[in-house]
Amino acid sequence: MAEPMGFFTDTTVCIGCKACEVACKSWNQISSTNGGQNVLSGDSYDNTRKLDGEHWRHVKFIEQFSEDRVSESRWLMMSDVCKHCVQAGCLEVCPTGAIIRTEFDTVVIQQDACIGCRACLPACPFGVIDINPVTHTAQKCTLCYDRMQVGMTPACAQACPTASIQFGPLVQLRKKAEDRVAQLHSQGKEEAYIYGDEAILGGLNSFYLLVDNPEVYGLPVAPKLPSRNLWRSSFAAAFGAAVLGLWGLVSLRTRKRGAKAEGPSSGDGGGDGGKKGAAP
Amino acid sequence: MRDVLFTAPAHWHWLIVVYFFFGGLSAGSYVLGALLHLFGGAQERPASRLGYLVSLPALLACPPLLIVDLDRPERFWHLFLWSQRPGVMFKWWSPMSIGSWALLLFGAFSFVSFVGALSADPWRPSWLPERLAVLGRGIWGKVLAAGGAGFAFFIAGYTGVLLSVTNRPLWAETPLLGLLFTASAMAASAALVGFVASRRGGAFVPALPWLSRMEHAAALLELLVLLLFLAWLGPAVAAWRGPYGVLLGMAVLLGLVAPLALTLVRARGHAARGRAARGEASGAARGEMSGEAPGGGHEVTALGVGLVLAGSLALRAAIVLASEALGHA
Amino acid sequence: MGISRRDFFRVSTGTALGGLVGLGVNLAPATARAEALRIKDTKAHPSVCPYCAVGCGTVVHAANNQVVHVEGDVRSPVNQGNLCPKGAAIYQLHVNPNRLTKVLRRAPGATQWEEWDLERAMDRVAELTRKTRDETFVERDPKGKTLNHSLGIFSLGGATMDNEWNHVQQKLMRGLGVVAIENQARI
Amino acid sequence: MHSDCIVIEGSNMAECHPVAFRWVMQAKLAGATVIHVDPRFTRTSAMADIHAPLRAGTDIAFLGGLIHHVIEHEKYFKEYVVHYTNAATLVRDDFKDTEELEGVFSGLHGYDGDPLNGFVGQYDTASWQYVSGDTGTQRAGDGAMTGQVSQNPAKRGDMAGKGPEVGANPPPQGPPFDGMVRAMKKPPPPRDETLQDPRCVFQIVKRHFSRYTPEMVERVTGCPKDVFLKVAEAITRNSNPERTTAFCYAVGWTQHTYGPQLIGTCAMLQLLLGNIGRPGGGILALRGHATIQGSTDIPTLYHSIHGYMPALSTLKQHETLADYLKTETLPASYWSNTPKFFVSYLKSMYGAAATVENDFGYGWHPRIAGDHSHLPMTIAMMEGRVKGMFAMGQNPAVGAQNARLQRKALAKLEWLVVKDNFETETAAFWRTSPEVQNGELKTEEIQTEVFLFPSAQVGEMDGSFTNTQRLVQWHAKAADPPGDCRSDLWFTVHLGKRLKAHYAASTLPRDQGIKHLVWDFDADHPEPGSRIPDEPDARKVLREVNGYRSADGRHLTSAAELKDDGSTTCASWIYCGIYPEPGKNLAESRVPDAPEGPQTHLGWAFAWPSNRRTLYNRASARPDGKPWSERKKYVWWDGKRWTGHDVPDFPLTKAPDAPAKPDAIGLDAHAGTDPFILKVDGKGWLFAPTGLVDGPLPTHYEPVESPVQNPLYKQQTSPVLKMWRRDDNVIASQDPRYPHVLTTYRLTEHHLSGVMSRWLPWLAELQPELFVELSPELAGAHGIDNLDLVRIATPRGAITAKALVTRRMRPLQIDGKTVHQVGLPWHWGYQGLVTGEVVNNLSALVGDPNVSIHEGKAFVCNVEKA
Repeated sequence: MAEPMGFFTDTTVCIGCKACEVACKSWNQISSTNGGQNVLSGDSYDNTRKLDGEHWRHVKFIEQFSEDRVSESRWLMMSDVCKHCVQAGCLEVCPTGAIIRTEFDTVVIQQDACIGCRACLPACPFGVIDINPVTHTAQKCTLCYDRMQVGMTPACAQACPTASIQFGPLVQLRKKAEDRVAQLHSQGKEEAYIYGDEAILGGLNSFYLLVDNPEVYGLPVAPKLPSRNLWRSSFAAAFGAAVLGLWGLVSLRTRKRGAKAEGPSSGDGGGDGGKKGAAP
Repeated sequence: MRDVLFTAPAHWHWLIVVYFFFGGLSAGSYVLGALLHLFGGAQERPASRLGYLVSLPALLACPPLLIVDLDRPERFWHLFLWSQRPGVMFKWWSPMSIGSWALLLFGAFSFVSFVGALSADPWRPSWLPERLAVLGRGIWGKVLAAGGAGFAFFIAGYTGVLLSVTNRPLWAETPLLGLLFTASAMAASAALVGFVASRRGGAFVPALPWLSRMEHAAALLELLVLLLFLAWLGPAVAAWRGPYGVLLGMAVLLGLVAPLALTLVRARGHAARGRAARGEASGAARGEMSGEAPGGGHEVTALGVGLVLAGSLALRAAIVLASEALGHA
Repeated sequence: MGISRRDFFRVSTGTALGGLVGLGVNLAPATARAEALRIKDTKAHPSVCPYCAVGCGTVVHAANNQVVHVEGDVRSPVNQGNLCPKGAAIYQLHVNPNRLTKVLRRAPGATQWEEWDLERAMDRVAELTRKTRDETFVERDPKGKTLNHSLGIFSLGGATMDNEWNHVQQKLMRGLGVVAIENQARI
Repeated sequence: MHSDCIVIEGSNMAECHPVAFRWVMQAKLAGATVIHVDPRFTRTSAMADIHAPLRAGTDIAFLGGLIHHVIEHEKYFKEYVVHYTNAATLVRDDFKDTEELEGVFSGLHGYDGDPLNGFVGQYDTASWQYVSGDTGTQRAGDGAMTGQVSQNPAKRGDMAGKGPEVGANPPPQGPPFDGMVRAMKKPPPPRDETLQDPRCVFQIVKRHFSRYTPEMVERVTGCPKDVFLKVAEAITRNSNPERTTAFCYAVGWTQHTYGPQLIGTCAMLQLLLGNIGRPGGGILALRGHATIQGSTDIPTLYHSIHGYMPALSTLKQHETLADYLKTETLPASYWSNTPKFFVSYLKSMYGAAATVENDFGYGWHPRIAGDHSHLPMTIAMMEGRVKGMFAMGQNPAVGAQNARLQRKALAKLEWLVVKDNFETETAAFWRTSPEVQNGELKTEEIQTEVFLFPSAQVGEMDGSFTNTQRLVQWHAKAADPPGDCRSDLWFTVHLGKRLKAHYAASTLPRDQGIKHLVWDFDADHPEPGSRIPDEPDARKVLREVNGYRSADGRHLTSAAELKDDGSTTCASWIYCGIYPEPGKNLAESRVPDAPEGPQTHLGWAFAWPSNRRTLYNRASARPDGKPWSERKKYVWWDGKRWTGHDVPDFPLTKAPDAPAKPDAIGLDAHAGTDPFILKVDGKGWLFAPTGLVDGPLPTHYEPVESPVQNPLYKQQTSPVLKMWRRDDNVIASQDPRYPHVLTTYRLTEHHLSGVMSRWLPWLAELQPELFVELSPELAGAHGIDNLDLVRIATPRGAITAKALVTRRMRPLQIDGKTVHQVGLPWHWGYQGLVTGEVVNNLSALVGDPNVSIHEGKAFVCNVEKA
């Protein structure tokens, strides 16, 4: 197996230019929202709104300004992408084996296998996957699997003008990220931290340097695998089945006993008629 | 903000809701048939067969719904076979994979039981050999019923588990949906089978009281689980502010409260009339003359089954669609 | 310390799930798959981004007289493979269903375009240019100073074209006597 | 990247030049301070250490404040200022500053020329001259014809220093012209290197900016005093032998009625701080089009011909070749070679027909007679004086000022040829423009014959672009264009062939220019596999630009080979050397430095002149030739010659202690300590005696449209700006109906008028609709919510846009009064995948007097909920 590869996205140097979004589309030949005829969102400069089947990269814009523009004036930007989780929810639930883990430890949806059942969409803790309206299959970032196989940098990382998106072997990226956090801390920016270390789903192969809470960037604080619910939900269902099954059994038995004990009563008169009717 | 709100909806809409509904009916009917078959007496055999007879038609609605809902329907077979190499595709930890297989296998059970039941039914079509009734008889029939009931319970519950094994709001926030859907399926099926039995009357009547009790038990369980579910969700129930809340209200009022109340009222009326009848001379004749169905107040009216079925559908719709509307839609 | 937490996670997930699988599903952590590279059979042509004046180096991949892909040139000291969103969209300048491929001509007073043959249109433009130039040419100003110019024709544009075009355009215009030559450099 | 402090002002660099911004971010990661001075909080501000807000159009006050701070606190780089600038040079006694004349300089009088030129006044610049060399004959107003458009301040005034140097000695009339140039030589002006003489430039500058205090800066610009002082502290801390500060600007500075003066203010500041010609210093102009530099060098601009030589003009002494050369040659400085450049240019025009006897065809060459730039030509079109128009890759129906007037002017044309990739707003003005929609124009009544030629795109043709750092890069043809799409070169070359055929037999004198025009660009062999066999050879064009020996066609290798006797043919002396031999087109060169190399990448493409990457880099060494510091080492004297990381911009063997030769011409007239080789005195100019028609020093004037009275002077606006007073070009200032400042700008996701972006789905979806940025304070006052439709009105018109209410916009306190700013990106039009109203419907036709650059950034407006 090749070395695990990934992205380190340093949001403190992201200028929100969206080159990553377009470079991704250009390489992967992805269509645009309504053929490009989109509508203004009114949410800062974000008009593509989210990661989905047509947007494998998405830049978020977060305006943080106090009324006086002095005590707080920040415009945070972040290029979001599939996290290529070490423990991947999408990979778990995919019923066709279309989603695979590659030799680079990345997660890829094989387009020729996907049936568009959409099980992976709600499974992803980050809401990364959606159906592409042209291919009608589930799509997300492949970390440019095809480019990686020939030693090329993924399109977005290559295009990124400020090296906010860095690509490379994870071991090196983690080191770079640590150094960058240390540098920011030494400059008094204590709020800088890494999102996506091993505490999160065993490590995100695409991880981020953030300067505010994850929710501010639209990221879950403690993302979980969907399979956490598999056993407990199944047990609950089985419990229900058992209760009702037993109840059925018991009530059938008691009815028989009760019927014998009570004997024919006026109320069961009709029942007798039924019995007769059912007799062969 | 809850972590589940950062996830994407599955675009599972009415096709899936309706599938959940029919899947539940099919499974529940089969379970009822099997319970009557396995543990009931001879007088309940017709009603047992009725369960099987209801199960298969309800099940037949499911595969088209599911396949049509796929974005690449022509590839549905990837659920069962590897698409890129020979081999069977099965992932037991993927609810959808296991659900697909369960549906396939349950379909086989349901089909055989259906044929067996139909062959023994007064309405047997002439082209169907009567001897096929053997499929539902004897130890073979019992084994079939037991196996089928297992799969049926699975089908009834896995749809809820499927929703739970995600990261979506409302779905993945409790482990109760499998249980809730199981109970709901049983309640709705009991009402449906009870209704058909009531309509056909005669030999199908003796099972009515038990079906009624099953319905009430399941409905009560459903109500309890639903309350637990809502309590568990806590402030997240705010998701039902709006149109999906109306659906949920309908599910509770129409599907649970109204039928229970209706039954209660009728049972009281029946009991009162029973007392009155006992005080008079020819009670039985009186009872028959009064137009009372012969189920002892356990017969199911069109209104009753309509309410329960609508409630069951509304419950699934309320849960599926309310979650779909949340998160980064 | 031989095994990192990461590996541990993978192994534990793999065995917890994979160990119990009975029906031939391969849960091995990695599945390699040969991907077809879009630019495998193309020729790479060094190029430059046509948008702003930073001059980012690009590579245009083409095959069979068709542009297949455009991306930043990693060798370029200007951009080292980086591009902005516009540069990253160069491909759609070339391959775009909205692109015109025929000469359109609108007759005076007409409400519709009509498609014209390229050579015919060129002849017509040459004729119009000659006519207007000859009609508006002034050799001397009222004081007798040499003018040799025509102010009846205005040539606008150039900053988005090639240097070579700029040379021939200003040369042709000045050869004809057209002096109202402008481009976006003033904008 | 080598800077220690980077000030971005008049530019939204992160948004408009993201890839250039990478170097800023790399410098920042290496510890540099990044400052953004801008009316809006943009994506650039988001990355900056300091964002200094200011009112649109008040940058001269801000920069003037910095100059005041630097001089007042003696933070200037003394040794640099004394030796490398004209700070010590003495100016005439009769010069009067704005401090004395309430906001105007000495020499102001009314304008009496053609009203089409638009001037509201003009200066006689005689009193602005140095104590000697002050012939002062150049009339103000001619500046618009001589001033160049280049946004590169390093060249500011370069060409212009010429006028006053013209001597009266009788010159010889033919080549060689050296004697004539020598006869024009003047002695250098007197200097006071103690900088104490009240007539010296330094003292004049000090007095001029004496009232630009931090308090005044706050009053005028609205930038809080403490923020301004933080900026001042950062740039002075980072400007010394060890450290350098760079400025980056774009059209936020140029597009004002005092645009060139604004650049000049920055150039002054950078000279005072010693940041010109040094690594990590300088002033970077960020230009907006792929070859906007190339189209200025190879000028499709009316006022200049190749290599920044002024266009032949009836407004100057240009009647004969000798007249022209006498007027335009600077005896001292590199411009002493003008005769060689110009004669070689004429040879490129007329070839063998250009002979000594006919002054190399000088008489055939057309002359300009006024301002023929875009603004007055629009008026001329409106008046029916222009009959035909080529709009080549430009879209004035959206991109030009007062676009309504522009479109109505298009309807007056007899014919219009548009060449573009899509059906632009300009091409479709007769059918989909708002004027047609609202009935002002009727399609059936528009008599314009319109052609729309589909274009080849960059990957479909050979050619070169010159980037904003003068780097000429070739792009190779990768595929044929589809259908009838043709390269732009194909169009013009084939049009030229048709026209030349028409005039081939003419004997009329007026037709001799076109008849003899050298027009040999056909490819020797059609490209194999191409559908287009008659595609011209772009390299043949480049060869003509580069130059060759007239006799045998051998390529020239450098401008030093040029002759003034017709033996060399060269269109552009500054591009000479780009194509030194057949098969060796340096624009195609693609050899970057290795990672451990000097990172000047001399093997990657070609930077004019002579592949030099930093101009005036002699200034990166001390007067004695040693580097200012080890950290900022770039070009230095090694004892025998100049050497370093770049091609030295200096005579290679001229020692640092070489004295200026009093009788010499050219660079010999400069000393070994004079780095600014294109300047007549070899110095950087803190005071511009020539070259600018609106003052030798920058002065804060209010934009033509402003909500406030100029707090600094009685004079409200530039006294010599260009304005066309018409009913369809009404101006309002300090008008209560239009209380807010309106500024326009661009976004990363779109390109200019949107032709190259609004038709591309990938870009269209990113910014799909026109919006107007408003502060919550302003929006609240008008009851406007986010995404509401808003009507924005100026005296020229009104448009609607969706509101984007954001605290990134902030109200400012100007002279005690709250001023709101309204922001509009201007990329939209009525054609394309995504459309929107044309923001330039709101802008006005007003311009700067030097180069006719329009005002694009500061107007007044009103807003209301639509």
